[in-house]
Amino acid sequence: MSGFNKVVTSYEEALAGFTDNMTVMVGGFGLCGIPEGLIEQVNKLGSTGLTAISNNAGVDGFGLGKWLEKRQISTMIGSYVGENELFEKLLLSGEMEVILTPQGTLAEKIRAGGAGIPAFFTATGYGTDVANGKETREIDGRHYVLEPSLTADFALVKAWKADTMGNLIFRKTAMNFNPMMATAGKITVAEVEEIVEPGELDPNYIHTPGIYVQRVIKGQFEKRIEQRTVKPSHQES
Amino acid sequence: MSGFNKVVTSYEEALAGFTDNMTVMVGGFGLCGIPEGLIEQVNKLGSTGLTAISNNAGVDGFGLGKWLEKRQISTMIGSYVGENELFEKLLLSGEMEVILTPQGTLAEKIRAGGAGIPAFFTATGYGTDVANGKETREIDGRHYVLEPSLTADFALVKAWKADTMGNLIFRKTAMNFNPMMATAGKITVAEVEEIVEPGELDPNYIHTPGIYVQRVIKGQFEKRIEQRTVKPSHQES
Amino acid sequence: MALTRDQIAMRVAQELQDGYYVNLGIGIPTLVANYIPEGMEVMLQSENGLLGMGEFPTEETIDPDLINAGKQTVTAVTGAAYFSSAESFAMIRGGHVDLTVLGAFEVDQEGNIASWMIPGKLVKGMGGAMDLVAGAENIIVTMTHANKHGVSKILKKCTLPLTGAGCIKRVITELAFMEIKDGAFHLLERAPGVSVEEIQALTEADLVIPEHVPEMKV
Amino acid sequence: MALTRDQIAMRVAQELQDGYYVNLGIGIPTLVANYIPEGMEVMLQSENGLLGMGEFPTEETIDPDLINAGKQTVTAVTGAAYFSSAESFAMIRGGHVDLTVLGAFEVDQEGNIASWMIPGKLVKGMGGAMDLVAGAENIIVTMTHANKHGVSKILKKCTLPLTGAGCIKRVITELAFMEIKDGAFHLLERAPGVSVEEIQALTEADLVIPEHVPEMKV
Repeated sequence: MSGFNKVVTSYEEALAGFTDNMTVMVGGFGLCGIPEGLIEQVNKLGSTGLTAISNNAGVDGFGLGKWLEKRQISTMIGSYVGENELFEKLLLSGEMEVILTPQGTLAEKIRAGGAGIPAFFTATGYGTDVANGKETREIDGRHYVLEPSLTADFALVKAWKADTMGNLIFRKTAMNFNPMMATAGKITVAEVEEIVEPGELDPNYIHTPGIYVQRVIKGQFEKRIEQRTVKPSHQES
Repeated sequence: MSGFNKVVTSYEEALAGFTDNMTVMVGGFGLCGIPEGLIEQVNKLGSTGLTAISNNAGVDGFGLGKWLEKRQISTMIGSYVGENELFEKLLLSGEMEVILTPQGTLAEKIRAGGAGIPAFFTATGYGTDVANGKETREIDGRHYVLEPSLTADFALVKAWKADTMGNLIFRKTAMNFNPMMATAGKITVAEVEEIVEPGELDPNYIHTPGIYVQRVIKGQFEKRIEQRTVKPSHQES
Repeated sequence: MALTRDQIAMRVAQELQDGYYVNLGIGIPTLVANYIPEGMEVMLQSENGLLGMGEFPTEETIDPDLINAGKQTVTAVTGAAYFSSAESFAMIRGGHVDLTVLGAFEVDQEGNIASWMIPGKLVKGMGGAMDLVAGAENIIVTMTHANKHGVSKILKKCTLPLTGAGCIKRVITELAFMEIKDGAFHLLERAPGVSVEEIQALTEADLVIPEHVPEMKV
Repeated sequence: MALTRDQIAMRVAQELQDGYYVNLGIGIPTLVANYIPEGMEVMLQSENGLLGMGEFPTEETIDPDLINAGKQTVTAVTGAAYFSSAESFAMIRGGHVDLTVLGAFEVDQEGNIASWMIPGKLVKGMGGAMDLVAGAENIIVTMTHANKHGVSKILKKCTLPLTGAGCIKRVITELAFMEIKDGAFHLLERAPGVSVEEIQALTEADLVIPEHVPEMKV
């Protein structure tokens, strides 16, 4: 038997069961740490009516920008979107609903969803439009907003390395939303740069234990850079 | 200047400012991963009226058992206590109040405290004595209890290694409550087995970033074992 | 004949599936680890921060930094992961553990469980038990059907302080394997050689008995 | 004369203390990193998951996996740590960041701040700004005192949708350093060569002016 071997070798298998109108979380901050191949596959599938939960919405022609092109997203939940022109059009035309959520609240809502916490209070957004229609409460002299948690049918995350059992490690700031999303998907698919055997990842430094991960696929990553900022090579300070 | 050098070399410095009637979190699960020297120092200080937040309460003569001997704790918040006889006496005589808290709720209350979440809903304890006097709510057909978060004046944690800037890593199951407590103390003191220079800990695998840690001290650890369970050495399965 | 502790564990082990993440409580549940079917892979979660608990160490490999939730020294299997208590209970509370097996003093036909406190005795605390029963979808309770005086612990309504409300669906005792639904216990299997009448006699709760009650295979 | 963007950053940098963990927003706040006083150590937090942000990389060391919250490629300093967005905002929301510097469209004398949305323009989102203003004890807002038409942005009441309510205490503009307390702006310092009258003229909010208003040292 191979109860804990979660490796799949095709994107079709990786997204088996993915259908229209699902809620899907997609890891990444901007284009950093996004599951490029899984995003591509959803694009190929052409699934529509999706609720996409992702901090950002990609750029024209890359990342979630591709889903926008195919009108696959009906509701977008993110903290900073609209780095592409198409986004604005879809928003203004009413083809897409956007639920803007403060970045930290978004991260915590996802963590809470994965951790079985249905709702929590946060000061973030109190007194702003974000609190509209939400319960607020004063606790020890400060004002808070009650935020419900988020879960998803699929969580598509990008990790650096996985072992075959789905234990994941992330690299540098490509971690971002990926670990929380991995906990919050009914089916979590991890697209990774390298798959190793169990035991090759130090159990003391696993970022995401395999219990949260249902499928692992090795991807190829373009890792496009949004803001290429450099200093001259000779400057050595 | 040495703005980020958090190393102190005496337990007096490590607990400078510690006074009677404070709330203090103490890391560890049973006797595994407890800050032995810091516990000893609080015992030496003789501070009384303490509210101690710790999963367990030590054993007779070791760990928090020492605080019990000196009647230092007025309120104990933990999930499983009374591994020592003295505990029972203090409880029955009313010298000490005990607030029993489910282990996962305790862990989450501490994490929430450190993360600026004043309260959250959890299903744990619904319909039990733990929910007495607490707000409950039905969300999507399940019942939940509202749990307020916990913070402390001092958090005393035990880590494996620290760098001088207070970045911490823990080892195996000696991690337990330590990382959350590190985030929830106004002053967090980490007693560690080894102090290294900044850069020696891989920034990708820091368990507790230094921002949470105010003081670091190198300790000596007895690491007493509560339940020494072994199989015969020759049994090789 | 009534099942032994080990036989109860054996019967529970038949409920395992390949690839299950399982949390085993102290006592009989711990024994389940000894009866994992040949070739089946199961990962044990220990709520103090370990996924992939292994067997006890030898005197040579004992490590005070590596214990289980019962504070026993243990080992970790290949592919294990260590994490904080918050992460551990995120797994439990979030419903990521496939099966939880734990003991109880009493269960009742509403799915309530009492397992942590006997008034008058020293209260040591619930540890992770309340989180486990509230978080797991799939729980099997192992317990004795009655106390030594023959007083049933399979009840219409628990008498002891609860560990969790409405969360228990399956119970295995030395006499029977029962399911709780629609406000009653349903007898699924009886221990080899134990009659339905014996079970009925020691069951205070409403017990639905189908025409044919198969014997457990242990 | 009104301060330049760099001079505003220089003035903010005087508020730094050795050992501060600091989050710098996009724009003028980012420039503060260039004016950290000699010998003082400050760690920069980037809310996408980095404590210890360094300068821009070279073409040789550029790493697409290492960016800041403005999505710019950066480096990490010795002693840095990477973590998830949840951990990052736990730091912010939990009040662990010593100083947050960010820009604004408007602030008002109740401590409200509007910085993320101008109705009629495309709404891109608040990113981490709402979390930062709600979580930080110590915030400095850098902004221009008025728009190009001379309309004040230092207001009795913000007109734009808020980023946070009652959370701002200190504001630095090209003209003045002000503190908000008791429902009014208090003029602490003026830009070199800028008169109190000029500041007053461009301030719509209630402005408390002490007898002596020192010039900033930049």
